[in-house]
Amino acid sequence: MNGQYASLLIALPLISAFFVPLIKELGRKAVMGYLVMITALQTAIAGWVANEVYSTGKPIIVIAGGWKPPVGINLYIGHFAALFVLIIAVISFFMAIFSFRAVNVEPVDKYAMLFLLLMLGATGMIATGDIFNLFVFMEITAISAYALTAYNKTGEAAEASMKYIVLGGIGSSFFLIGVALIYGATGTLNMAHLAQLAGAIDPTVAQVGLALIIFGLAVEAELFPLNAWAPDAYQAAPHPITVMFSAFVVKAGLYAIGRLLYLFQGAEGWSGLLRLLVILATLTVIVAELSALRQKDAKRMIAYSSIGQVGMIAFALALGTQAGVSAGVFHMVNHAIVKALLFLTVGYVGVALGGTAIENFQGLGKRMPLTALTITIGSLATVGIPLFNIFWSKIRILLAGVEAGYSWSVALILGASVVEAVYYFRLVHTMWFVEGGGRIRENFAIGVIAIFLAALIIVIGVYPNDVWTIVQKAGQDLFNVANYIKNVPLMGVGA
Amino acid sequence: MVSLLKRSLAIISILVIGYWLAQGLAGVPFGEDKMLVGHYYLQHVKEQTGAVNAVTAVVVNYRGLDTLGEVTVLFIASTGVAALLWRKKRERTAKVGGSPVLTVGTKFLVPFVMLFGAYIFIHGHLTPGGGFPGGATIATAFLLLYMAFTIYEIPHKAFEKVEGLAGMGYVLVGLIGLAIGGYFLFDWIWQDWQWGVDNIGRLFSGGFIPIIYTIIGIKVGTELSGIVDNMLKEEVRE
Amino acid sequence: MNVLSAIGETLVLIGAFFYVLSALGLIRMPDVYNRMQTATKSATLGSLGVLTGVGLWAVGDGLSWAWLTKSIVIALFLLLTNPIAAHALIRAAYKSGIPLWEGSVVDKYREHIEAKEKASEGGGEE
Amino acid sequence: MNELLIIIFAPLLGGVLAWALNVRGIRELLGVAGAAVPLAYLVKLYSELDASGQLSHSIDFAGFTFSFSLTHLTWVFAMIAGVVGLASTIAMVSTSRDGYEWLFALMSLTGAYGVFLSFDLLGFFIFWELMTVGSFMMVLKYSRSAGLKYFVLSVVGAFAMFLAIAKIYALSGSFAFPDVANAVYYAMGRGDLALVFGLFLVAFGVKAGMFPLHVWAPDAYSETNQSYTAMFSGVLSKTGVYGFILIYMLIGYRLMVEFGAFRSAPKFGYIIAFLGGLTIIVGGLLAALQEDIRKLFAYSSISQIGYILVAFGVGTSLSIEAGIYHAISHALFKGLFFLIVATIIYRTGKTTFADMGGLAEKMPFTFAMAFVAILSLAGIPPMAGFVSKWLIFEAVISQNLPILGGMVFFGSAIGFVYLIRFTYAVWFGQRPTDLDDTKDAPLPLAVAMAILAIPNIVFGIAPGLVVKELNKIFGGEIVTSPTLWELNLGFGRYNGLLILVWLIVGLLIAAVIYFLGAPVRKVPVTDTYQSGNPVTMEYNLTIRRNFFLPLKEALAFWLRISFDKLYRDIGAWVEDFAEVMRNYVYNGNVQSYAWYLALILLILAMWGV
Amino acid sequence: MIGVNVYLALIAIATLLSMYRMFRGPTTPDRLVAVDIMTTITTGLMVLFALYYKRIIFLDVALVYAILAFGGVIAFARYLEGGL
Amino acid sequence: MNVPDISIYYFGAIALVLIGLYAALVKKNLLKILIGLSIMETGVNLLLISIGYVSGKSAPILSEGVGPTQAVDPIPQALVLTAIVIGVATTAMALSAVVLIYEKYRTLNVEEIRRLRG
Amino acid sequence: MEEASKVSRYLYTAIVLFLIWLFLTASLDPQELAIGAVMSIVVAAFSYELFTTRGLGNLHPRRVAYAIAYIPYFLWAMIMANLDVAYRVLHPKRPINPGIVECKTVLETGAGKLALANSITLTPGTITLDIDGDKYFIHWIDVKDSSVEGASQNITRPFEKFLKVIFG
Ligand code: NA
Ligand code: NA
Repeated sequence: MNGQYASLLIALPLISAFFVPLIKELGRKAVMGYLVMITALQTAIAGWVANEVYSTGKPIIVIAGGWKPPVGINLYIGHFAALFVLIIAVISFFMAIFSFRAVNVEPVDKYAMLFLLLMLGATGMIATGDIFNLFVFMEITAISAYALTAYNKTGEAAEASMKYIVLGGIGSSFFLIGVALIYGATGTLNMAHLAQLAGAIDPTVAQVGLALIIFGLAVEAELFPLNAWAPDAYQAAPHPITVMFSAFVVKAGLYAIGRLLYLFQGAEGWSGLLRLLVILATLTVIVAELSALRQKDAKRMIAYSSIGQVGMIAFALALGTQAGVSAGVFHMVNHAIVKALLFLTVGYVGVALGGTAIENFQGLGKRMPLTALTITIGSLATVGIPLFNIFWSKIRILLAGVEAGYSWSVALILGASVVEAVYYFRLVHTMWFVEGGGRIRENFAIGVIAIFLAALIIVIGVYPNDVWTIVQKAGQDLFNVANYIKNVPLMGVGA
Repeated sequence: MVSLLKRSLAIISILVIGYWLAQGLAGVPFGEDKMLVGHYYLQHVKEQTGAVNAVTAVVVNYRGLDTLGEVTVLFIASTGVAALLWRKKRERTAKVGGSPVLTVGTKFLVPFVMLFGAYIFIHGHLTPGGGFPGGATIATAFLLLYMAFTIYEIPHKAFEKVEGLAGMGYVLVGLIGLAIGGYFLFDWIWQDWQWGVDNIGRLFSGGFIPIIYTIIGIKVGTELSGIVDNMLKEEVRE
Repeated sequence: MNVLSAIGETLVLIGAFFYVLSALGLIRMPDVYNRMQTATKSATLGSLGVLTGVGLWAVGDGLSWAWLTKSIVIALFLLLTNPIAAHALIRAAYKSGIPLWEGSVVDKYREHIEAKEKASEGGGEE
Repeated sequence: MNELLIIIFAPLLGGVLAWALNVRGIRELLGVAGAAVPLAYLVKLYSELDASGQLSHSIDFAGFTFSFSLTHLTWVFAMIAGVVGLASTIAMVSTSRDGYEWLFALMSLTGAYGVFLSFDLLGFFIFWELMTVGSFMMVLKYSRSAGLKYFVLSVVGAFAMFLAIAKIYALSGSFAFPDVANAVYYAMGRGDLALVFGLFLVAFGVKAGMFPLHVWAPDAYSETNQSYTAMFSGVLSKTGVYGFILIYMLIGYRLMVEFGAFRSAPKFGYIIAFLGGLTIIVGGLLAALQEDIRKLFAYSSISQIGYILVAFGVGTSLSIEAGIYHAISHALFKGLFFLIVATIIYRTGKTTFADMGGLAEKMPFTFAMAFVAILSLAGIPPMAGFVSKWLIFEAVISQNLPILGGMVFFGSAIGFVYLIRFTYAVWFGQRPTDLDDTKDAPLPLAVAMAILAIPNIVFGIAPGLVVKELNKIFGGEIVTSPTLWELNLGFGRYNGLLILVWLIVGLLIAAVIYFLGAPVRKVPVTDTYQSGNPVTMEYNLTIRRNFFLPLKEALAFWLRISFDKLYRDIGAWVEDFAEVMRNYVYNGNVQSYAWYLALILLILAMWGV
Repeated sequence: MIGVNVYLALIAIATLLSMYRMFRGPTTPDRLVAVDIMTTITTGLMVLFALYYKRIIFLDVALVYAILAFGGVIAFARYLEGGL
Repeated sequence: MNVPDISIYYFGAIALVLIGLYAALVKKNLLKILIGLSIMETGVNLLLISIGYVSGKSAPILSEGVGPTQAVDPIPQALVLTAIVIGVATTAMALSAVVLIYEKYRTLNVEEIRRLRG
Repeated sequence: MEEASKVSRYLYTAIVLFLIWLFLTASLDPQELAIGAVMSIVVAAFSYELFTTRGLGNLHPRRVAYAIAYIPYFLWAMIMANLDVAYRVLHPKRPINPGIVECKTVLETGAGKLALANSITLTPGTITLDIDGDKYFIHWIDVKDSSVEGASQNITRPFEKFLKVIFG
């Protein structure tokens, strides 16, 4: 099959979202079923694309409109994008199933549309090879995220959404200023082309432009202190959406930071920016973990934990080494799985027991044993215990950190990890060793998903080799800019 | 006091930030020709897309994916607004009816405004118009109806469906391009069928631009009207 | 330079003059009602002048007739909408409680509204 | 599959199966098998090891190379794990009730094997973590606070170790011990070296229970299945001890070169030794003050580890060999003690002295085991404990380190103090009436105790057995052993057999006197006499209650200095700080958040221009 | 005769004057009237610009502007009197 | 410290951005903050357009005698079209969030809209 | 008030729209004409019910003639109005005497009322403030007669002659 058909990754969610108004009269079940079906289809396409990329070893360059870059916009579905598009699709598929049980607030047809478009946005962000197109997809992601954050229509939801909008709005404005500067200096928007020209950009323009671009993305990537919107949004959003936020929306932002950072590594002021990012990332980890420590709401607690992990990924990506990038990508994958599991199960507890306050978790081990077990697995994995997937990526990140000369930062991150260990310890203890209420029947489908994710955590934890091979390739994709430029069929324009 | 401090801090901050931005901007002097890809567009736009308006060619052809995204963004906004303001039962918030001057005036204006909206998106490849301003103009017609008549409501269901169909239409055009020309959003009408090649500068040219702009115009018109509709209603509690 | 352009330019000149006049009225009149009085009229006439003027001038300079027809469409549009807008604004001003200028001599509208309110109250009691 | 990997993973496999099947009977069988298989393999590999000197294996996994190696040194430590682990799991047949305990107990055993057999730092770290997790889960089930304390300190230790490992890795690009030692020796800077040493000290100190990082141990050792505690204290703490040997192996030379020696001990070793001495004293004193037998042995265990640290710190071949010997005997007698405690609790349900007494009569076998353990711990010949303590004492004295010598000596004295109380209060004297129908140890516990008691005696009588193995580690005659019974240090000798003979003679005489002497008269519990004062419960200084209260009062000032409390305060401070910080940073006001953005822009502006 | 730029300047002055009222107020309707007048004048300005650059395409822009501005003014007016 | 030499258009664009930012930093009323955001967006759009401008050249519509060499850069204009629509969409979303907030909190003061914190 | 047939109304709307299209494009290019026709027809379909009640009846020659005659009349009035404005604005003393008066109209159709109201607004010193049935409330910058009859005579009558015929 022609590689151009990878554009279905964009086309399918779009056309399906547009189709929803035509079936909304069929009722909630039909809409939700439709959502499951489309996400399954998307998973199939993403699977095909990933297989294509990994078996040929070459990226798929989707050329929109048949206009060769840099004249037209291209999608670059390399090892990274192929992997993450698949993750996005799979997680979305699971969350579509979860939505059946978790989303009862009307209007579900709107929910389904926004859901699909959130998925689309993240997919596009990861796939695109054009910096302004990245902005467009970022806004698709962000605006659907704004809407979904407020979807429950409570005061808190609206408040969270508003904070997200204000911060996201400021961020995207400055991002665009950065794009404007870089465009003004180069006359092109294509990423590969920009990478070619990066070294020749006027130093001041490069510094300011790149800093602004990274600043804008850092808001989406939840770097401290630009992440103040995140805990609120995570807490207020419908549970499946929280999963998507943590599993891939923030990852898309992180990816964008990583991608642009390395594309512009020829530009002036680059290493200074890296250093600043390392500092911010370290602070992100510390502040987030400390903030999670005494939370009374499990969902918010895990939200902070997620931010902490994100900080760690950002740290890895900002190290400027191949080892760091690969480790960061590995952590992205692992964190997507683990946090998907945690938010799924915690959200499910919220649905089943009417809230995610920590008290609701008392005696969960007896009340909802499967859920409690999977939460436990997720918690242990997050803490970074051996035989769970995160362990491998975490040590790789920290090793890479020390290797890159950031021992102090690694020490601080380790210190924060102690804190993380403590609050997860409390959660686990509350679930298993505190008395709670009576037994509750657990939902079959959600149980299957949870078990699948938990099994994945352990399988990767026990046998990380294959995944490591894959993420190494994905990391290469991100780090090796020369290869990136080579792979994009740039046509000559102008002189 | 706090407020004064805050204001002063804010002013100092924005001055520093502004100074920094200005430093960056000094590196891309105003009025200087900074085009690289832009030159290519200007040189080739007519023969490659059939559009006289290079901006349109960029919007619909060269950077069509952006525009598809842009359409999507607006769709998200309309959906999001509808989702947030959704209530079991809602009706118009208006308390005071419009005067006969306004109502009659609106009746006269609406057809004209609609026609002009259509004019704008149909001529998008020739003039500065396009789907978005055209759609916005059409939405203005509906806005006027809302202003004049306190009980007026757009036909929601039909509008939603039209909105969805238009969006699907856009993607379908892209997919037809994929099927015919091998690329998503490929302008097969111009590049494969070469319709209107001897018509450049006249209406029947520009490949699929008029089609896409018509779709966008309809979509934007219905979407913005939908947003207006949602904003002008409130919950009725029983 | 021909007759059409000359007429056109004259019209533009007149129109520009009325624009300025309109703005002056906006500044000089004592309250919103009187500002509206003066500004709307001259702005509309100014537009008529400038628009048809530009149309004629362009045609006179050898540009296409479309200049004239389009200008006329815009001019007609403004001719229709400006008074409507002015009317809507003055009504809004009145209904939002902006008092008439202290030098005003009569307010029939107030009497009318009060009478109407009384009538509807009476109707409610029946 | 490679035998080393079987040794390491057999327990975990057994544990996972036991947990998954969770059928009574099969569960126990699987669990014990999981602990027995490695032991069997260790025994089997003995001759191979003797022939080749080192058995190695390495695998590529997760993008890293993991090496495993069985050397004479690791064989000894693995054997400790094998024997004590087996005894402990057999005892668990009696005391454990669910699959959960089997899983995590055996997981920790796998961890311990992994730690001992790993020949690279990463594998070492991973198994270390695995071991910690397993043991932590065992504690968590019994007590939240003990679990949390253990957990936090372990995590701190593990992270310290990780940071050190990362530092080394950044330098050497490899985790393998030989590469590491090389890289450290040739390339590590002074500051990094000191840092790595400090980090290792913390990491291994926590696990070994070194003062002042010991605070987790008393709670954790007592708040879990006591059969498991045998393994916990007997095996797991030895991984910490083993870690100190690793310090010598990996960075010792460089440390010596860089920081030199104080007196005859290397300076860095003196730190270890001094902390070890403090550990002896603090552990011993606190052991004496306990009213709960579990706690008593927990502190006692800490105190005994102190000996090992002192020995390692002195840093001569002799002292290290002595330390390893003590590691062996400590595992044996402390494991035995905890099994005895397990038996007592299993049969009586009591844990404090106040509730016990006169059990010797009801539990003769257990008492006999206790007798062996007491002698061994107290360092009375001809038990293993005597030999190792004697070696340590000789090693310290021979290096002219009087302060350390004094500490070691004090430790022995205080050991007597608490052992006397245990001996009398539990086994002799008045028996509370509710203990009247107490039965002796159940079979599994009895077998388990026997497994540990026998080598206690054998290694005391025939120290040559041990010394022969230990000499192989150093590749020379560190301690000469003319016969199996004899040890010769050049400046001191020991003959286990001779002492045994004398002991038997002595016992015979004592027996004669006992049977010829006055008959024993039974008195009621209330028939006590104390300086004419009525006995109140508050100041009841019978041997079962507050026996060492005067000591406690004398030490009141020092007891107020509690590292436990210090850590708690730090924890509380961190929590309060976290709370204040998050309420301040995430204050809910979107405008503040906008200011954060502006702040970052400002920083970028300052940074860039 | 005089030339387009002079008219442009004249109209620009008118725009600025109406802007004064917009900022000055004092009431909301005052500002709105100013905005209304300003948009009308700006429409004229755009048309004149079209002539200045000799580009008819700007006439379309002017008409769109006039339509949107009218819609906006009406919306504000209706808002003021509670007609939304 | 040398004063950067930038054109009045850039200056205006930056000024708009900063005024918007100032509103977001200082104004307590949520709507005013959102207006600030809109002003920022406008500034950014103006900046984009200004960057594409080439002195003495005309709109890139190649009719009425304007050839490829007489036109300004069409790309920024296309980008701005997109950016404007995105701005509108954001504003619409923000306004509906504000409607919800006002419904639940009965205030638009950002200092009182902070149920989610810590 | 008679309502014309749907066809008549529809055709009228389409014709007017097509005329506007012609003005907008000012082109006789068959492509433009074709699309213009299509668009007029489509838009008319949506809007004819709003746009007219009388349909083709609006094109009665008498009405058209009056309408054409009204243009200069109205323009004249408007220019007068502006001179009046100029006088009041530029006069240093700002000679005004404002107030709201009531007028009555004989016009019945909405279109007629709108035309009247707009005419009033654009001519000397008056702005339509509100309409209620046949009552016009007018802000008059220089009130000369505050009675209904007097005001009507002054303000509405002059236009009604024409508008009555054009719009009915
Ligand atoms: Na266009
Ligand atoms: Na107007």
